Amino acid sequence: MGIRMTAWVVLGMPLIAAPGCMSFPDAPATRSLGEKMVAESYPGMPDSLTRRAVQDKAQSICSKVGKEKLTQEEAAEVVRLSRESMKYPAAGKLAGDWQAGARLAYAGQGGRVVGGKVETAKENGALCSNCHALDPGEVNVGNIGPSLIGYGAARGSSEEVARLTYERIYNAWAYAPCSNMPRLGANGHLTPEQITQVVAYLIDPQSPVNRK
Amino acid sequence: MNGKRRSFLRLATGAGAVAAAAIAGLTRTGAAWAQGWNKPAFESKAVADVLKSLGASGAAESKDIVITAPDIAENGAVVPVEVTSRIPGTQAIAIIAEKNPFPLAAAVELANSSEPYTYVRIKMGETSNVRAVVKAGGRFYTAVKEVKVTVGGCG
Amino acid sequence: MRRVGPGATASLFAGAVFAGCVLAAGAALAQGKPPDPMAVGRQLLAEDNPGELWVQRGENLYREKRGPREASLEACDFGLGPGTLEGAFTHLPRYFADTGKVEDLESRLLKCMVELQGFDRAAIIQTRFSNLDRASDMEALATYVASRSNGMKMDVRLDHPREREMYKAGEYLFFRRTGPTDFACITCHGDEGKRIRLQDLPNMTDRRQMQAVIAGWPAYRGTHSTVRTMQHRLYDCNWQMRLPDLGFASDVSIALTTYLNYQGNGAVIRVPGVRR
Amino acid sequence: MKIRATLKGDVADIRVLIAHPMETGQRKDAKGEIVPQHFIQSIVVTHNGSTVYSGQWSQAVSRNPVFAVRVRGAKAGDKVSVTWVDNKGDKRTDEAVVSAS
Repeated sequence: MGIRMTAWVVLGMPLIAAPGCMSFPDAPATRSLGEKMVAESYPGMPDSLTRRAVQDKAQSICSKVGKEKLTQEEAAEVVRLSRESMKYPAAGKLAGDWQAGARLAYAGQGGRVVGGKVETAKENGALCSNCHALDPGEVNVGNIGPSLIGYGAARGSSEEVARLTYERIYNAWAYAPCSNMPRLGANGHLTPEQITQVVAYLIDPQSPVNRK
Repeated sequence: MNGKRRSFLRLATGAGAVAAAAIAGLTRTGAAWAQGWNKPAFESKAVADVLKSLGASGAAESKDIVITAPDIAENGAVVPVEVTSRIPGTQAIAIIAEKNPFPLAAAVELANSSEPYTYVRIKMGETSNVRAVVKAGGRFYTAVKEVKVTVGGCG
Repeated sequence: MRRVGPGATASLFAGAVFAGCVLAAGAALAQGKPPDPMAVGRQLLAEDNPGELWVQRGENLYREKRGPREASLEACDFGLGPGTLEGAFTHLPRYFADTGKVEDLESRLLKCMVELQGFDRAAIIQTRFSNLDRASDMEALATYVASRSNGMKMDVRLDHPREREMYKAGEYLFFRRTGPTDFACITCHGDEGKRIRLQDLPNMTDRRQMQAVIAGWPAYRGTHSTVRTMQHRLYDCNWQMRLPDLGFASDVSIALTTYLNYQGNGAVIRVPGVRR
Repeated sequence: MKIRATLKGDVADIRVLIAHPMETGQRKDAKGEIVPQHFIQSIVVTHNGSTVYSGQWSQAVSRNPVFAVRVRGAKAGDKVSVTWVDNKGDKRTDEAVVSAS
């Protein structure tokens, strides 16, 4: 400590230096350092899990540091990759049981890892209420995403609305590249059938989301 | 502490004698406090039975009991509950979480020199009324406040 | 807790019986907002901190001769020389010449428990986090050592080139989206006034909010009934992101801590904090 | 245990932190076995030797309990003691001195 202090005082430098005054690794060096750290920071985990920490192409594009913006070309590439990822339920119907969707919408569990094992107890929740208001009667909801109260009341429950809603849950980045919304279907967190249930919860006129 | 105060928590049976004896041996005024844990009250599952075991059946609703607790608790494992009584001669305060499997959480006797106040953090399994029961001048008074218990964070 | 100003914790023993109520309601009215239904609970929980019990336990563990070598941790060097705890936490993470690495508080404790006391590294890592059935020495020790910088300002220096590498890597990782949720730290911690369900999320691009975070870790977490360290905070975020178990004292964890602590420089340390 | 007794006027605000698991008897451990009830049942606070708080608690009091009592007619230097006894018969007493705020 004494030596460090003295050095600064002798040089007449401020004691707290801003990062700008120092030399830092450049972006490519930082990136390779960061990726090396990721590769080494999940010791003892099976490959099936360490793979989760490896970025896919869209994630890599969407990881802008600081205030750096997505270019138009990058956004177009993310949309293209996302469209490519779309899969639909075998049964074809895109709006399922809204009551099952209601349960999923407020469920936050599923897919988490403890001690190298994925939690198994229940089916994966759809995580919606962590970030969105849905049923106006439920106060325990987040606001990272927009409020979805009245979603179906405003849009109707047509085939087109069901399809748009399904796709925005399956892979939101097809419509809003690099938005905060997880690509719940494309990433395998929800099955296509589960997504149809959430779609129904959002658009069904009987759903509390659309209750007047 | 007088005899009336003791009755609020007096144990009809002999259970809890170990605890009582241990306390009695450790405090200078132990003899006055050599009563055990109120097993019937603490093991009651219905609020009415808790009140009965405390001798507080028919307690009068009172606006002079102020319960300070969150409208929404972020964590049911730690719900802070503060009860203040403005009723003269307050001798004892009990805290009841009505929908807990065993509703009575705490029952406290206070000295004349103690403020008519108690504070403790309790667990609540679900959204429920928190009921305070106050014994003052040998009579019983009560008030409730609803506490909504939420699943926090990412669930 | 975050809605309670720093002054609130100082007014521990307000004589007015309804102080908690009045302060909370008053603040809400003054801002013309509806009263916060959680404010009363947050304020009451901030007033008494069971985490203080961990400071006591940590001090005992620090001084006691323990482990196969029957040594205390009093010769452990946290960067200001063996046995100097005052202010040491304010400069962590930092580069340590003896290991040739940038280390944080917990990685340094781990090193000393292994090298000075002779404990088994894997065994310490196994018990790094307590659960309801088992206490953690690491949590208590980290809380005690950090608390010896209470009242001082966080002051991560980045003097050494390796520290600057760690900082930049931490920044990169903070914005790096990955896993089944596509989350990066910035996803939840980059905007004003955001919540996950009802829990406020600090905007970590704002220095003052970052300082409020950094001032209070390790923290007593009511939901866990124990003190948690920054290593656990990062592990826990990783868990919610559906990533595999983040390695204890891994480079990812230390790089992120370097970035976060540097962003929080100037925070007045008040450890243990209180968190939901 | 940690006891803070601080004077405000002539009222001592006595606030107590206790390390105790307060097991409800409903929780399962990592092996899936029920953890038996283990909780503080009785708790007594004295001020200069006189009992000012005699509490009985259930398993619903939070883990690592926090509670408070306020006593009039106190002055700096007064002695405070806290004693708890749990359902297994374990007990503990700690003492503190009232300090000016």
